[in-house]
Amino acid sequence: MYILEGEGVTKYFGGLAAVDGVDFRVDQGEVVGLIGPNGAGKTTLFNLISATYSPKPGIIRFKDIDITHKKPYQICRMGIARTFQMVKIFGNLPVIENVRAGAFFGKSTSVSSANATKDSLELLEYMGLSQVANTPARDLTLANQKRLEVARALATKPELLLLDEMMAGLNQAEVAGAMQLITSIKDRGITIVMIEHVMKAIMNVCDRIIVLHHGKKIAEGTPQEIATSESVIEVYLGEDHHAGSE
Amino acid sequence: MPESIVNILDIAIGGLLLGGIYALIAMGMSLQYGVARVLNFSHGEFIMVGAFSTLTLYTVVGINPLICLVIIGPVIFLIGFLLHRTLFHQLSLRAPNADAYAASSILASFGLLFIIQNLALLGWGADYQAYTYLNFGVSIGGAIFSANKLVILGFSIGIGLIFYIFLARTRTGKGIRAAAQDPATASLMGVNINRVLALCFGFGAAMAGIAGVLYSMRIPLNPAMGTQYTIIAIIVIVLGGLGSIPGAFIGGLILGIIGEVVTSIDPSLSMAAYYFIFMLLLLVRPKGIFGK
Amino acid sequence: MDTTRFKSKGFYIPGIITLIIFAGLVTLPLFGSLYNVILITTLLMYANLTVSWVLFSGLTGYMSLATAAFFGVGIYASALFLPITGAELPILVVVLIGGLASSIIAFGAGALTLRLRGIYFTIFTFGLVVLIMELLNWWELSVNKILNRYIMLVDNNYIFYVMLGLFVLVMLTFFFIRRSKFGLAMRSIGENEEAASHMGINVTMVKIVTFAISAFFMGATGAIWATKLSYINPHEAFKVLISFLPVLMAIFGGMGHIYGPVIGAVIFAYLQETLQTKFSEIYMLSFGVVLVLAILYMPHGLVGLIQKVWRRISGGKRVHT
Amino acid sequence: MKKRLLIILIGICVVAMMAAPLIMTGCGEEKETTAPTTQPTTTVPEGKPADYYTKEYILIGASRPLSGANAPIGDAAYGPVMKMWEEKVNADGGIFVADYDRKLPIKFIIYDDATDIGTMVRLTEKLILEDEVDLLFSACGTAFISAQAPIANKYSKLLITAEGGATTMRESLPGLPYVFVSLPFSDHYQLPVFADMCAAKGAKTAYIISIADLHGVEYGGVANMEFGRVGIDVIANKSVPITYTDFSLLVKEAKAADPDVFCVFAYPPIVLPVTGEMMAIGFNPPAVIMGPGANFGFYGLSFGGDPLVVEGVTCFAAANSKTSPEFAEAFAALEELVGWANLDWWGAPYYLPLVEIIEQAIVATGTLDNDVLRDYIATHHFDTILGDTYFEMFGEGGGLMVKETHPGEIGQWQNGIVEIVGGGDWPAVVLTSEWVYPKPDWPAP
Amino acid sequence: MLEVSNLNAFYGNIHVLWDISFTVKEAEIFALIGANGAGKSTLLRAISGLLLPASGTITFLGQRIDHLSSNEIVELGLSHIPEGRKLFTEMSVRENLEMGAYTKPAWVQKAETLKWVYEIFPILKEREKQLASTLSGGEQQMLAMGRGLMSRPKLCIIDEPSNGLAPRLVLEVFKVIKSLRDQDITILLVEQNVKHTLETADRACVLENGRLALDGTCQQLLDSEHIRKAYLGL
Repeated sequence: MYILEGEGVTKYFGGLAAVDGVDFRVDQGEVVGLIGPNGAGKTTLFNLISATYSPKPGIIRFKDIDITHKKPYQICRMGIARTFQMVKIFGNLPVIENVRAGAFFGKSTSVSSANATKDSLELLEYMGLSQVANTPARDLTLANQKRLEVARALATKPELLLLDEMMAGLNQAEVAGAMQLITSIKDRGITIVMIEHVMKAIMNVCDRIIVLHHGKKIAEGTPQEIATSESVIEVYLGEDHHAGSE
Repeated sequence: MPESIVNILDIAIGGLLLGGIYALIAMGMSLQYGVARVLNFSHGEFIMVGAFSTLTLYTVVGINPLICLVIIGPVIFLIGFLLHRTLFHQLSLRAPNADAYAASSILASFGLLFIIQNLALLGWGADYQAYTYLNFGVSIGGAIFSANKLVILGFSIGIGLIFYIFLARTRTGKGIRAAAQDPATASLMGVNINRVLALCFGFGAAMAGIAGVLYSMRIPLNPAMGTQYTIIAIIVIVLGGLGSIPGAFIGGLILGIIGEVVTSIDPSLSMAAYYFIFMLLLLVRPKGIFGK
Repeated sequence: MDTTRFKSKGFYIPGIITLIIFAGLVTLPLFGSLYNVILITTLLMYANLTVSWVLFSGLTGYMSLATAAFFGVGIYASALFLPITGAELPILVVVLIGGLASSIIAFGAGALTLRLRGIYFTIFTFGLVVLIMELLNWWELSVNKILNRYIMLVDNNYIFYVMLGLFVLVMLTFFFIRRSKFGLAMRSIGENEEAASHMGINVTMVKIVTFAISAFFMGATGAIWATKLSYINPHEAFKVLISFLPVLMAIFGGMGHIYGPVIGAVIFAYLQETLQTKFSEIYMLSFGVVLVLAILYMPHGLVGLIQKVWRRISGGKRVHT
Repeated sequence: MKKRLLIILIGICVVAMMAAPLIMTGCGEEKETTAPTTQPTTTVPEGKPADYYTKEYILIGASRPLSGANAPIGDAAYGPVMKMWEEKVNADGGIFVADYDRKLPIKFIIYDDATDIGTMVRLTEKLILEDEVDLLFSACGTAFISAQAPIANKYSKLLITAEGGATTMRESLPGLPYVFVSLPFSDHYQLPVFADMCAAKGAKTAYIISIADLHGVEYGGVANMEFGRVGIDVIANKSVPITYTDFSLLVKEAKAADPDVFCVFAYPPIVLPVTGEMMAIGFNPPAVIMGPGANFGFYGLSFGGDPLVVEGVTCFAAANSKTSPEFAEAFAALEELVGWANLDWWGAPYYLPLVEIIEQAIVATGTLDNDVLRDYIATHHFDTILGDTYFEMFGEGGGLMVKETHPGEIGQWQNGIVEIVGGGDWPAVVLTSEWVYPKPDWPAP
Repeated sequence: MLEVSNLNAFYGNIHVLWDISFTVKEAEIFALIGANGAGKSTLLRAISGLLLPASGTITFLGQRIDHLSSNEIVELGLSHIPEGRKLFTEMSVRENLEMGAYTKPAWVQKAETLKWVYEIFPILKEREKQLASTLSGGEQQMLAMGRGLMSRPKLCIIDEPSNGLAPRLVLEVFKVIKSLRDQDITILLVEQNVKHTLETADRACVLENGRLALDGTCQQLLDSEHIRKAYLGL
């Protein structure tokens, strides 16, 4: 059983196919990277998995359950959490409330207020955000806002976590921290699918990489396979075989 | 001609004429919303001011209402321009985001409604006043329509066309269109956004004023009359797609025809029909008939 | 803002003040003049509408102009069930009916419209008021052939207590919702609806339920308010201005704090009364000017202003709010 | 810590807000109770009111639509009558009140209800409870009076109403002993008289447009009945929403129906455009009755500034300058105050006697006690501008100015003024001209 | 030509740019590179007047421009071709170009300029009457650049021109940029495509987390260990 599986997932905007017949499979416990040039359809694919849109045509299954026509909140309660390319934190709420919101609603079973608070404080500790627990989220640095988004997603106790460009805009040290974080989340037994442009992170963290281009899947494989794949180099890495940042 | 054809003509042409009035009322509001992003609830008050000014100029000074257009239009334009430069510009500076500006500008325009209405009350008094102009019948294919209505439709089309050409052809017009689509990029092209927004607010106000000048030939005036036209304008611009000027024009015509058809069936349902269509459209096609 | 929940000590003093105010209000008819009771009933009516409005719009960020519709439905409930002769239902039951009828309409309207965003939602709710009014007018005129309805006059003190009771209820609801899981969901929606839905919040359900709760209080307030009017018709029951006043009052008071809308409503309504009686010739003018100035210079309302002044006094140190 | 202080501050503000009115009234009450003690040397004579020495004027309160939709109505007729009376009485030194053994000038408190019933109700209670007015003058419009009447009644305040009358109000009068209605309304001899007039001229068909509110529904309904009584066939009875603005199609349909009598029971925003449209398309039925609105000077001036244009339009009207020398004087005075455009030949003749009735009742009873005044007005005849004026009482309830005091019911524009052309055959009726039927053509543009 | 010194800027409450200083010399291609979110676009917005800097100065042709509005800055001869093209999608290709010549001096000679732009981008002439929204991605980028040139700029800021373009088109775009430099138009280029950029530009600086990390000639940067590791993946 795959934890996540897509068959012929397609999404048109106007007349244009943003995602075009993509098949994908994600195993339990894997870290899968999703790469491709801007406009390749990576975020759209995330939006399809997390039910912002419904694929048409195409089927998406989560642990063998068809989730093609579910609503975002149902998807979340089933155990898929996500972050956003442009951070979408609740800026005017204190950091702790952001996480508590995730803790409260992420699961279909009801959570007591005390438990939600306890879990949230633990998560903030884990993410290194305890000092700013009562600060309005909008006052955090970008790196911390991104961590907060991850914390909020983790608060929903997901089995699958979708990370959308988590490293974008982070400096070297922060990228290193984020990579560590991803590894440690993986160690908690959470499967991760991540969109990322920072190649160093992708190459080091991912077990497997899927490459999208113009909405189509053009390659899939281990980081080594991808780094040497002719077609990937052609469209993405640059024609002279160097893994340049796009 | 057989009577039924005359009747259909009555409804069809009558609807167009009524629609011409609605279009005139709505175009200015559409412009103000489409470019300046102000849903101006005091729009009707500008109509009222235009109408009262005409009445005063015509009955006291003896200036022909059509000449009043040339006087009142620019004056109200200036008022609108300055209002945007001061009040709404300040609001936009203070608003943290577009939604906050939308809300605060609605409320400010509501405040303006009160202020203008009270000033009119102090200046012109509360009583009904009216005059009529060009109030004689003109026959179109056997159906008779009052001349002032034809004049209003003419001006409505004329103003719509002139403005359309202005937007399509002139430098400022293109600047306005660009600003409506993407203010930041337009300013990168050299468009002085603040000036263009104020211009548009002024043009919108002037159109309301002109609508008031023209419509005052037909209706009795009092300071509280504006609100119902604001509501009609809102219906029309939703019908035509918020912010679209051709939409407002055609939306006005469509509403006019709907109005005449419903009136011919049961006049007491006419206003309810307007609101019903308007809300149905909002649900089915919030972007309006012509929205993309 | 809501950090107080972790410091329960902070509740004593405001709690005591609230109790004192409450005690003062409960005993008002004993020591206040009858007109004071009437005036404060009016202020409470506005406070009820404003807090109900903030309950939905303030928290979720959807600006509703449907207040007059729900208020009017409440008024009409009274007109139907508390006629001047032959009223058979107890007043409190009618108040309940008014509230329920409003929330049913809100539930339906909400299910239809809450997918509209921003200005479209606002315009729709605005249209709802006039549509209900026109349809009702048509119905009364063509079907019932009754346009004017007389409502039983009720003792002013009784109205006051019902209004006060509703006020306490709406405040408690607001207070507990704000502090509850549900309130957190609403504020999440207000902050970022998309993120909220991806965190397991059933945004549609939360919005509709809140819309209905807020409409309940508006309707109930309308139902008891109607007994003061003694006579209504559709045009008088559904006044568009009633849709705008709570918005203005909430902004005037400031929505950042639970007391903001109450203070806004009370001061605003009192100001309105003063202007109408002391400067009746220029009532609208001064009202409009106050409105524009308030929007321009008090973006966070009276409470924001007080907080700002307070910060100045307390040595200019920044306080996180 | 600071947050807590802040909350306290806010709390104090709320308390202050709540307490402010209490303190203010507290002070007010104090002043009033201490007032007599400031004159310790004199005690109030037996049987005289407590403010025997301190009363400065007769306080009259009214909640009027100074702004909003009803402002034009409130500003046109009744307001000026009040103003005129105030000037006249005060120039004379006031009204002699026996209770005080001296003349007391009158003073008005007028609040703006902004054409809102809720506000009007509250302001009425403020006038009664807070300002303690001696007399309450009526609000404007049938709906508003309908709401005000039960309240005046509840506080035992005499309420002689002006701009409003309806069969529904008459129905509720038996339960409202303090309420007196002066303005005639649909079946109160206006439409019966008009129907008889039409029948006498041989009219066969009628077409009715009425506004979709209380006024329109009632007039439309009664007209239906009355035309039926005299054998006139009502072809259509169309009702239009208050906010509707274009009447071309309606007028055309009416024209196509070719009625003998065309009725428009609506307000000026409808009456004026309908008239304009009739002129434009040349719809000229033998009889055209319109109102309220056509009974004002401005109606005549609205179509090119010359009232000759509306020659032959019929309206509701009670009296004009020709009715009597008193009316000539009164209309001249009113014209000076508000201009010819705001003269009202229907309302003013009934508002003018109201103040006379009140004044005479005060002088006769020597008191401002509303119960005494009410009983006096209920049981006495008055000599007013209308002549012998009195109210028909409904059992223990309120009163309705009887038709016998009406100088006329129906008016018609003739030679630029409204002539009184119809009014039954009761004693007070003074017709100033013959009803012209069919009406002359509209003048060519 | 353009001098930025000690520039600080905020986005809401977030401090985005920290003490940025650099200069662009006449008739060169100066590149600004850095990761997504490093603050490049914010810097450009500050230069072209869309964002008011908190402190620091920006001088263009000897004139302080940090408190001018963007329309005034365009008139001085600084054109900003924004990221994501930002075309006026409801206008035709030609109208978009005309918008580029909105400033009064440029408007007068727009016919002439148009010819020149059509020479650089012949495809735009073919598409003249089409709505901008109907163009392909590459054509849209060309239109955006053409529009930016219509104001006859002395300095052209180009933000992420290769974004979302196929490799063949990327090369094309860089060729055009070089040819502009050869026509004495100074270019301030912002790119994520570090390799291409450094091969095209004369000098460059690197923005990291809102701070200037490195600057120098392109060759220096290409040789720098930091760049090779962080941006070229070598």
